[in-house]
Amino acid sequence: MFEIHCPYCNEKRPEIEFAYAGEAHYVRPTAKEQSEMSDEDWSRYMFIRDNKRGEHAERWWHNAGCNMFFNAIRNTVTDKFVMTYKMGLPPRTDKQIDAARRTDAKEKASS
Amino acid sequence: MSAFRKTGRGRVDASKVINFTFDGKSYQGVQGDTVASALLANGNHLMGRSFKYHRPRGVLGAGWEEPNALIAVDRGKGRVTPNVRATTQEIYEGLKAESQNRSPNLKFDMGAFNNAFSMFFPAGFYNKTFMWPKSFWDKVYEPFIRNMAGLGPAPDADDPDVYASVYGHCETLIIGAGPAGIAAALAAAKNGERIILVDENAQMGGSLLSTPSIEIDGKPAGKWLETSLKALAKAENVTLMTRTTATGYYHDNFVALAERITHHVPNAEIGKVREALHRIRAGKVILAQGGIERPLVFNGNDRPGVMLASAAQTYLGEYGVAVGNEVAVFTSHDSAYQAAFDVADANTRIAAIIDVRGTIRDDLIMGATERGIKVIKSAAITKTFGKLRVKACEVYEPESGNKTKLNCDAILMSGGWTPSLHLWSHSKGGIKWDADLAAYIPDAPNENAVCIGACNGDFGIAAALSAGHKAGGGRKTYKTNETDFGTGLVLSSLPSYLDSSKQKAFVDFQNDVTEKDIKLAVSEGFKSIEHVKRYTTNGMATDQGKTSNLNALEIASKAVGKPIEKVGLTTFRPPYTPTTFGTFTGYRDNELFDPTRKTPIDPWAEANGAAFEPVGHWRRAWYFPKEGEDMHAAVARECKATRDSLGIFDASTLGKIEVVGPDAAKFMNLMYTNPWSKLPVLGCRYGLMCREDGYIYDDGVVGRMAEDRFHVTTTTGGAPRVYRHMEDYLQTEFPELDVWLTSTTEQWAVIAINGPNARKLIEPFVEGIDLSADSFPHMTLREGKICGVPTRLFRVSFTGELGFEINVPAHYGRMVWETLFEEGQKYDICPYGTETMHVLRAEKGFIIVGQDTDGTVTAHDAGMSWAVSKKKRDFVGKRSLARPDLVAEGRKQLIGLLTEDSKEVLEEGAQIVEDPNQPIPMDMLGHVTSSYWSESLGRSIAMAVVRDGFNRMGETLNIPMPDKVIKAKVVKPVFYDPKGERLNVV
Amino acid sequence: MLFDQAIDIPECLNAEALTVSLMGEKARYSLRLKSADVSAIKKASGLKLPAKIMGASHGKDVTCAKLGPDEWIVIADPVQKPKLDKALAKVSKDFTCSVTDISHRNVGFGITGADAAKLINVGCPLDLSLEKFPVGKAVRTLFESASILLIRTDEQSFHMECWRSFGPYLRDFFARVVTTR
Amino acid sequence: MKYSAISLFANALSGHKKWPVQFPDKEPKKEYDAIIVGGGGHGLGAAYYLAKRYGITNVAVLEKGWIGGGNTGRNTTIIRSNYLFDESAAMYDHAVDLWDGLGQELNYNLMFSKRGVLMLAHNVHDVQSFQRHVHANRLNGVDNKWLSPEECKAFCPPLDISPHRRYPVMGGALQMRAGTARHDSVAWGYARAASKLGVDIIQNCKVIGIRRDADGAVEGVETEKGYIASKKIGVSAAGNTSVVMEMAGLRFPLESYPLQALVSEPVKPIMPCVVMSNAVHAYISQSDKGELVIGAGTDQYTSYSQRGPLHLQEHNVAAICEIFPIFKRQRMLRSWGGIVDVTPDRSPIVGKTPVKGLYVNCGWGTGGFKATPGAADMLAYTVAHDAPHKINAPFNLDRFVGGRLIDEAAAAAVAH
Repeated sequence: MFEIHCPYCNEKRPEIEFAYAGEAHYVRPTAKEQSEMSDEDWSRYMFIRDNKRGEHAERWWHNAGCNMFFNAIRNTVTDKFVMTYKMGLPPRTDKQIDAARRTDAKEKASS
Repeated sequence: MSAFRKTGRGRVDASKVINFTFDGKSYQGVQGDTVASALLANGNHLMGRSFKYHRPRGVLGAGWEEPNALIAVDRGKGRVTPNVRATTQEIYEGLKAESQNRSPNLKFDMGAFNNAFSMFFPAGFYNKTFMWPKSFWDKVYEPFIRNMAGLGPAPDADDPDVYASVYGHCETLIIGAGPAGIAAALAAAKNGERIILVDENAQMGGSLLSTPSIEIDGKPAGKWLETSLKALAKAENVTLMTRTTATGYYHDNFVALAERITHHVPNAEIGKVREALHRIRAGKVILAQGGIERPLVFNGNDRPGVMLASAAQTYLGEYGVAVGNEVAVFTSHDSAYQAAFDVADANTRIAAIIDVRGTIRDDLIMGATERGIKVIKSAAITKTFGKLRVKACEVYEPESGNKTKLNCDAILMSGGWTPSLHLWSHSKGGIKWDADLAAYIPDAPNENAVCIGACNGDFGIAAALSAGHKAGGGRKTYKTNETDFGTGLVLSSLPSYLDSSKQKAFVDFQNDVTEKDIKLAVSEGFKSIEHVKRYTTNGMATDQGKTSNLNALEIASKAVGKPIEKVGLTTFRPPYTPTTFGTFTGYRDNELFDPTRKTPIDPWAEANGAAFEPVGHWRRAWYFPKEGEDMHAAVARECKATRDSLGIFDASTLGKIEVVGPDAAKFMNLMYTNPWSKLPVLGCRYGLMCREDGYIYDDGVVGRMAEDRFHVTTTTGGAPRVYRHMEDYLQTEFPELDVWLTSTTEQWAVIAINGPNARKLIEPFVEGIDLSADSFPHMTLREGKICGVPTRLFRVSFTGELGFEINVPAHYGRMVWETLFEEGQKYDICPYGTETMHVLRAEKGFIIVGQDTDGTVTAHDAGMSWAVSKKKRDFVGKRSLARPDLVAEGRKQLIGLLTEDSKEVLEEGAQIVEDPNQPIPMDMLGHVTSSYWSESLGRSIAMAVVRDGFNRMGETLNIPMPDKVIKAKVVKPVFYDPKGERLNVV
Repeated sequence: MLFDQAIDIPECLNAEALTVSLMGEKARYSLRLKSADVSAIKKASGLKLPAKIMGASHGKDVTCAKLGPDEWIVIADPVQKPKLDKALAKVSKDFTCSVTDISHRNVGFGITGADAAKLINVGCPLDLSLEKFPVGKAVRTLFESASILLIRTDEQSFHMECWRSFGPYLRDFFARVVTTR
Repeated sequence: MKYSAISLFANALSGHKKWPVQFPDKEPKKEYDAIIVGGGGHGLGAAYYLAKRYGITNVAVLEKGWIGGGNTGRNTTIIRSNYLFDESAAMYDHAVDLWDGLGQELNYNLMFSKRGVLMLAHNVHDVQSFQRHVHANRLNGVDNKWLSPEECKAFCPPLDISPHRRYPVMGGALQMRAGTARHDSVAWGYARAASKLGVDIIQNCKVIGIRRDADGAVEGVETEKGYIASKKIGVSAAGNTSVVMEMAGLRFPLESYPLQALVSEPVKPIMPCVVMSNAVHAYISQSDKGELVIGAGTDQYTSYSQRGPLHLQEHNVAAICEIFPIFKRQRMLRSWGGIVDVTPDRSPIVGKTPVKGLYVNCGWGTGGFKATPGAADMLAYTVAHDAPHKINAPFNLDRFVGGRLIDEAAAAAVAH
């Protein structure tokens, strides 16, 4: 069972308090865009996902906790969370992710 | 005192005699014995039969690695535990043990005929035969194989024992209380943080328990152990757990500990916890699991009496039991010498030490000479003699070609040591091959964990102690008087003059996998260890290869001609040792497996004889049978009573969500297909919800309490997912909206009153609401009081009758229900359940989401286009409703069906076709979604989804049943009071 | 029987080292507020709304806990209800927020005694040591299959709430633990 | 060498030293008429059928690890075809037809055991849903019959049907032709038979790129063992399909989830059949060796780690003990994880892709093993004809655009 750092509670909480909510940063087309977009594009929005092998931007819901949705970078091969960040923040850059990875490693070393 | 018990040796209490039985025969052991040590003390080595060939077997080891000595422990009906290792089962007064996988008995086992024909059952033999004639597989071969299958007895009754599971936390979890683990705990204890030290055995101490001669910093090992454990027991921040196995190491230092609480207790009480699962989140994990000695793979190495050298050392040192009178030692590793010396010092004759190696450390030779032990160098055992117990062995010296027969009643073997990396491997820690040790050892960690002592390849007690102290944050280095643990030579095959095909050299003892099986697998092209393992079943027995994996790997890599790293290592997965299902279940059985949610009115329903049905986590009153009524009779009565006068129904399980905020209407517009902006305050509207795929997801009546406040209802089962669906969109797609959601499902008890007399019933109890038809029209709501408590009173109807849904604060629900029920006697009020509710709504053609729709039906398919706003620019699902296949002709559409024979009630789920005589597979137009006997109409009615249904009005379709074909006419799905006049009775 | 929570507490849950009691009637409100308004609303309502998430305040028979970044729960003695109804009605009129009466949605248990934390840890995965879960901490979390609100009111006592229909499940769970150990 | 009791006897006399290699480990040729990526049961089967049924024998199977090391060797070996929709029923029933007698055809005993699969209903809604299945199956020619609780008990004695359980048994749907098979043997049997027909089975040969010509059609694959040319590439890579498709610039409607399974210690025979329960999310059977084989649903998050969480194992076991309290004292011996690729409608994608010469067989989710021969045959047919067979035609990619989904789970719907 993972320990997931909730960016709103700002503490680590057990996985069972959370629900996985799919790939992050998927923006729903506006009404206008929807009316103009092809069926192909629409199905892409609905169904096509990265399903990345490696570091994956995804959403989690702290439903049995503070009830907030948030974003996370998790490595789908090691299952390690690199970082979590609040809903509405832009996608993390490689630089930010790398920094998070390093601080995480530091914490490990110090403990 | 039994023959092989050595007075003054071991840690057992010889003064406390304990009686137990094995296969019905009475034995005596002493306090502290295991079944294995007690049987050995009685000179009994034969304890089991192997899986495939049913070969007689004695103990191989003295602990959890044991593959041979499996017994069933019988505590009575439902309390028989199969496949227990005799080496780990502590004896208690009256213990009843049975051997396994033999018939009629252990000494004479019919199954052993497999052994006689073993040459025909090599690895993977089953792939190659049992194919002809085909029909024989089902009728002859498989039944035969299945009857041979299995080790221990299958359960004969439910297990009456109870189990527990709890969560725990600590800064440091130390697994294994041998010298390394204890030293780590001693050091770590100082910083005051929470420490848990666990050991799978009854006593902490590990190897120290069996090496009394060792001195640590000048103190006898026993004394050091005692004082150390005392100190730890005193420390408040330290928790000591014995008889507790760390079975699995999961993400982020989450470790499962299985504690055996009553396995060693005589007549353990039923109803008290037998085993407990401790789910521990640890800051740091220190693995001190030790190592496991490796058997030597030689012809006849499975004869009872042949065992690991360290096991004999343990039986002597810990239990004071000699494993024989005349013992031969066969080794390729220095450590066996110390074992031999211990045994010799206990006045057991050592027939000889047979060492595969040519050069041997002087101090070992000296130690042997001092004790008058003959050491035969560069030699190997090539045969063993004896049936149910080894009598002698043949020693072969390749250089001279000499073969000598050596009498012995036990053979101690040592092929070196394997660090226990099981939990390390669970944690996905890296491993690397150590050529000197000829074993895998830990590499980079994946979690905050460290391996110490033997499981890190640091053998010897002093090394373990010092490594432990370091891991615990200390820097003490310990000194002992132990003889250097030394090194060994790992050989995939030992010198022999025999043709390999003539040998029975076992690698996996329980599964009867021999050296030649592994070579066969490789020669047939199975070159990865995963393949070898699966093809030969090596390492897949209940000991999970603890003694066989590395030997198999050695043999395979030689046969493949690749270094071991290239052949790979099978990864370990939880559990470390077999773990009781009950332990994983914990408290969660029956009523605690899942909550059964009950409404405030449920106790009344129960008291009034309701039959219940489970819906989601809820239990709902299904119908209220009177004396001698079946469901159909009860439902018919309930329907009639409601339509004729008055029915009362508990609708409390309906999901409720309070949607509040200035943007509430905007949000509702996005979540539901209907328009909401123009719904007046205190107005109600039926709402239909889709997901982005455009299919019907949920529905329910929504009341507008205020400009900025909606009282949303959902289906009973749908409540949680509808709430999630809304929160998800609100937080991730529409965060700019000022609106909040609060689940109020359980705030309100909901009492539905239906029937011509509904208004008359509630009138006297209602305060502050004008109930007259004009000022309180259908599909509106009011706030006021009923029976003296606040209410949200909805005038809605799911039955077609005049109806009210009375929402009152839940804890008042029962009071209001009982008050109205009492008053209702005037009108022959009738409580009804979900089944009647379904019939009444079906008569009106109202759908049940999940029954009449199934996740592939759109609002248009359901004939509810009226509920889909054409004006709204956006709502969830709008775009998908425009996809080609969702607007295509000939979609399945919801219609009504009337059977030609009005008495005929269709089966729900029955399939509908045009031509009942067409060949199978038939072209199915759709299926019956709802079907009931309608008492009010005096005939059956049904709803169905049918391809192009709307254009088939009046058509007669066929429903082919196994025994007949039923004809039914397609009609509009409104069967009762199509004009809806009954809503308006005054 | 006017007020009925339909939960009885068995004898076994009334012991020296561990007592589980069912709380009587309470007034409960769920508040969803914009952070900018919180201080003003505190003034307007007189409620001691904690500023820190997972914080709780205990006034005279009124408890306020912050469960989410914009979510508070108010649990009060029923005598306070008329007053609170009035105050909060005004709040929801004057501010952009959500106030919802959930008085009857929940039931509350008092769990006290040396074994209180141990009992809760049977089904609650959180670390309940005083360092990690000090007096005054309030969280929404889980007890096995039930979503609970957990407030530490004292070193050895907790206030646990759950939705009404989960009450008997928790009660049965507690009883099973106590009677089988 | 033909496998039989006789050959077994003969080899025994020669000390089993003369058994030939079952599937020689080949080095790749420069070019093949067709390449199958993925050496599981599906991929090996596809290669076999290409050679056996569709006359294309110059075929290579490329496996990044060891054949049968993926989901083929990690599943609970359940075989059934009592699916609701015509499309699914046709696909899975084609598979079941092929399962029957496959051991003889391959001359490799797969231990296909028609012990019956019993799906339990625990509430009124389950009953409605399963009866709908039974009716639909009957008219589709798929055997599936409805049993009362007492009949369920009679068919599976260890089952607890007492009404006071948390999830009482209200009946069940039984398919008799369904059952289990020895999973590894399926891969090995196909591999051996395919090699015999000239197929090259190349292990430890990871595909790292897909080469396409000017018109975008595939012309070969880059692998750890170098470039291999072929104008037809069939991908059958289960959980890794997304990764391989990415190499051809295709993004697929797939997500890969971990799936847990476990076995108990072997005990004497007690479970006569396979039992599944959707309501508690668990299924169980007993292997020929005596182990209770237990499976459940997928984890909630996507992952390639094959590392299962404790709380899921707890739930799987608790769920089984809820319907089989008699097993509570048995012990878990081994647990493991697989990676299953799941489509939006949880039905597979078998057919052509937008890239010429690139074919795919994926998205089987938790249902892959039972479909092995059928899926393999359909992939082979599509590769051979550059067009789908009528059985796999509905399982195309376009359905996600048009909206004609095949959603068995949605049709099973949800409690009201």
